[in-house]
Amino acid sequence: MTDFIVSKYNYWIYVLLIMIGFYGMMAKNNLMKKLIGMNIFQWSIILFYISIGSKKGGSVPVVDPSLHPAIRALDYVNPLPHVLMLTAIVVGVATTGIALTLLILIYRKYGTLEEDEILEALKK
Amino acid sequence: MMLHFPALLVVVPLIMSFLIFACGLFERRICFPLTLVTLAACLLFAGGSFWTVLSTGQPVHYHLGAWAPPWGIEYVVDNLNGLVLVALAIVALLAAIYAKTMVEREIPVAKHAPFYALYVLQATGLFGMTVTGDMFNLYVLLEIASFSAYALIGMGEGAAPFAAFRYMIFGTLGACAYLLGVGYLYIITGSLNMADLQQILTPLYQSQVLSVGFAFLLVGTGVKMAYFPVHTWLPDSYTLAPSSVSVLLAPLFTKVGAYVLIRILFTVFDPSFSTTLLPATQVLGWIAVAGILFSSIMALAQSDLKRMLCYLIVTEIGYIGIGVASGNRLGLIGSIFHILNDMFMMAGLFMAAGVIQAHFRTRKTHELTGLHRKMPVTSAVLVIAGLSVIGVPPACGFFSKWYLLLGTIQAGQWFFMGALLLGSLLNAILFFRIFERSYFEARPDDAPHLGKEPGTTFERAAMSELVPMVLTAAFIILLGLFSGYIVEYSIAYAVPKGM
Amino acid sequence: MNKIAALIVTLIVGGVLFYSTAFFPKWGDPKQPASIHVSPRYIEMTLAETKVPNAVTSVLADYRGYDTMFETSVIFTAGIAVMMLIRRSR
Amino acid sequence: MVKDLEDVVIRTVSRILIPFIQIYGLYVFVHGHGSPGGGFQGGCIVAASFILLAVAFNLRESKRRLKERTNAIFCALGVFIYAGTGYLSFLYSGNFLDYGQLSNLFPTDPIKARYYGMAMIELGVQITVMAVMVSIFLDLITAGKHEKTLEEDGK
Repeated sequence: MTDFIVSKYNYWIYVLLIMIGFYGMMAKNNLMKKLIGMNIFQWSIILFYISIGSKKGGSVPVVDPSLHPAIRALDYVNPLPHVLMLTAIVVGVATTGIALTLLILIYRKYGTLEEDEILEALKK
Repeated sequence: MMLHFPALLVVVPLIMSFLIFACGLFERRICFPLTLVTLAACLLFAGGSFWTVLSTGQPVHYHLGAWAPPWGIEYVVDNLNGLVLVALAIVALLAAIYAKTMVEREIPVAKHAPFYALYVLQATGLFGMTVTGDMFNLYVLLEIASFSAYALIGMGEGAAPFAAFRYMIFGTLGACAYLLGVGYLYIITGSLNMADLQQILTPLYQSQVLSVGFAFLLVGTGVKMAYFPVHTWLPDSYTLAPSSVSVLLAPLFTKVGAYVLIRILFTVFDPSFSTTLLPATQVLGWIAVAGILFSSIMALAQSDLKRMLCYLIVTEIGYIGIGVASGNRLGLIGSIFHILNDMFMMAGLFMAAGVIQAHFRTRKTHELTGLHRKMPVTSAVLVIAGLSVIGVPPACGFFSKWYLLLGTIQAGQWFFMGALLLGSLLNAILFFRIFERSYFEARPDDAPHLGKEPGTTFERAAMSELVPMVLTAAFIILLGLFSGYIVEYSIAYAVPKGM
Repeated sequence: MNKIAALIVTLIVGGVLFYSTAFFPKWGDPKQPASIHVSPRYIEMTLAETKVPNAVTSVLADYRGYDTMFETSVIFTAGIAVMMLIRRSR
Repeated sequence: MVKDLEDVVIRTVSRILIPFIQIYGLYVFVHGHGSPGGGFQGGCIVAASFILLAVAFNLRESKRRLKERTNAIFCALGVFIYAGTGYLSFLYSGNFLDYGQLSNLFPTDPIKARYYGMAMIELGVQITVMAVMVSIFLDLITAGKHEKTLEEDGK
């Protein structure tokens, strides 16, 4: 049983992070806290992808030019998830940038970031 | 030169958006002509690549960076996305022509450069999502289309930033669900290319990881498609968006989401997987039934014309869901054809709503009395598009609903058929209420004929607004008349063999 | 009220994720599908095909360079979106 | 009194540090091929130097160094370089972004041309990331009130 847990502890942690982020996005009333929950959610998916790419005994995917013909894929970590996650990180940054801008606009218009207060203001 | 068209279709608007932004900083007036030129070029590229598919009968494969598929990224244009691409290009061009006077009216002058750049980036995202053959590339294009949508909606009046923020929360949730689904497929196959995935996945259909990944892909696409339970972001954001933006987003974004759903259900996964192994299409169908009833009734309850049309979009997506859920050849033909028709129908309706709001200063349906005397062309377009949504023969809506009905009958799903008919009935009530007001109720003379500010003259709708509307109405009729050819020569080949 | 609904939904999603994680290949296993299907070519051929020792850069800029172009466009979109939304204009 | 002292310390230190941050950013960018680095990381580090400039000194100082308009142009320029190298391969009827065709342009064999193609790509990414990070930062901290110059010329 312990081997079952230890052999996949990266994946257990990523699931916990997703639950925290997901709860933060759904339940929080303050819009800024929703945004923080969204960031946790995005970064847990990045952790998931990166832990797919790891190999036991694999080193940094910078290939050693000296042993050019005899490069074995086993010695190096899988580079593809790292490339995909560079894109996901950039998307996360862009999301946070636009979300903060919208929050400033909302605060400029309603003077609050609490969702229920904004909904009251909308009803009037 | 023709063989580069699939890549040019996405890359030309991308590079033009940078040019539009850079030149717009110096000379604001150059933005609109550049946007028109770009979208016209996109129409040429989309038509050209679809023509090569039709003439050769083979899907067009385009290797980006000259790398073979599982390693590099590949573009695939076949009968399914060729049609969607051409319809996207036409509606995007018409929406751009329509947006000229709307942008002058709604968007401050200093913001024209970024606005038009985001407008073209939105089109780039939609084209890229439709034409790509790589799952992760589709995610990146999805994000480009979504970011430009959030920003464009945030430009609206009143509570638009708040609506845009809620749309962003939902949209990011959907995009992350899609990314998680791609991750689950990647962890058990190791590949990202759609064609490659289909080969590797067939022996793996029993694995639990695959079914959870499939569920995440469906949830992610469902959010982008505004499928029933996760559609709540749509009414607020498209109603409060500037009318030039809602004319571009409303008809196109959800339909590309529907196309992605069909691509996942029938190209990445074997049709038998989603119909027999997992009751996915059954679940989709029953949710669609609930969605159609709920959103039709909600549309009836709306007094705001634009918000009513937003609920109509959710109903149309429900019809597409039922076509997919019936899981047979006729149903799928119906849903693909409905994606095409709905782009033009919704474009016509939202254009009419935008002109009414701009010139009649009101969106309340009960204030639209005597519309046809003041704005004959707009009310004519509203009638044609409305009849098409209801499903009256000359217009295209009838033919796609006809195939959807045949699909449900063949599949023996009587509740699905019931939902289709009831939905059409509720749409009929919806539209005849408006037609009756605009045509048969005379406008009392004492009522300020301009709504809020009495005394201002009633300037006629500009030509740049009327021409695209008339063209859209013409396309609705043409699609209806030539529906036989469209289905026979193109959509029939889009349906996978297994169905 | 919606806090309880959100908690229930989170627990359901968490349960589904825990269930599917149980069937994942072992973490860091060199034989897992992700490490044997597509990526060996990136590592072994990166010097032969692109003369770039850093496999991540060669995949980023060459094999999947098209993704990175759109990634840079995402950054550009965010930049002009912020510039458009937040500027006050008369 | 204390406030002035504090300013003096921060300003002199940052005045010394900023050039070295920029050089380090370029170092990370240039060594993208051989070691972990590249356009994104280098761009962020150079952007950090401009942000330090804006934080340590006042906004007018940083706007004097990097004007609003040139920053917006840099945003578009970087991505334009990236897409432009993609278009170059169309000249030699190669697929989009196929650097092998660049060997007709550069006097090298197709494989080395890929090396140079990637360097041009990373340059485009570096410029855009640097410009966008600075522009988002300046927009967010001033909440949109500093854009006088862009306003008038926009007419």
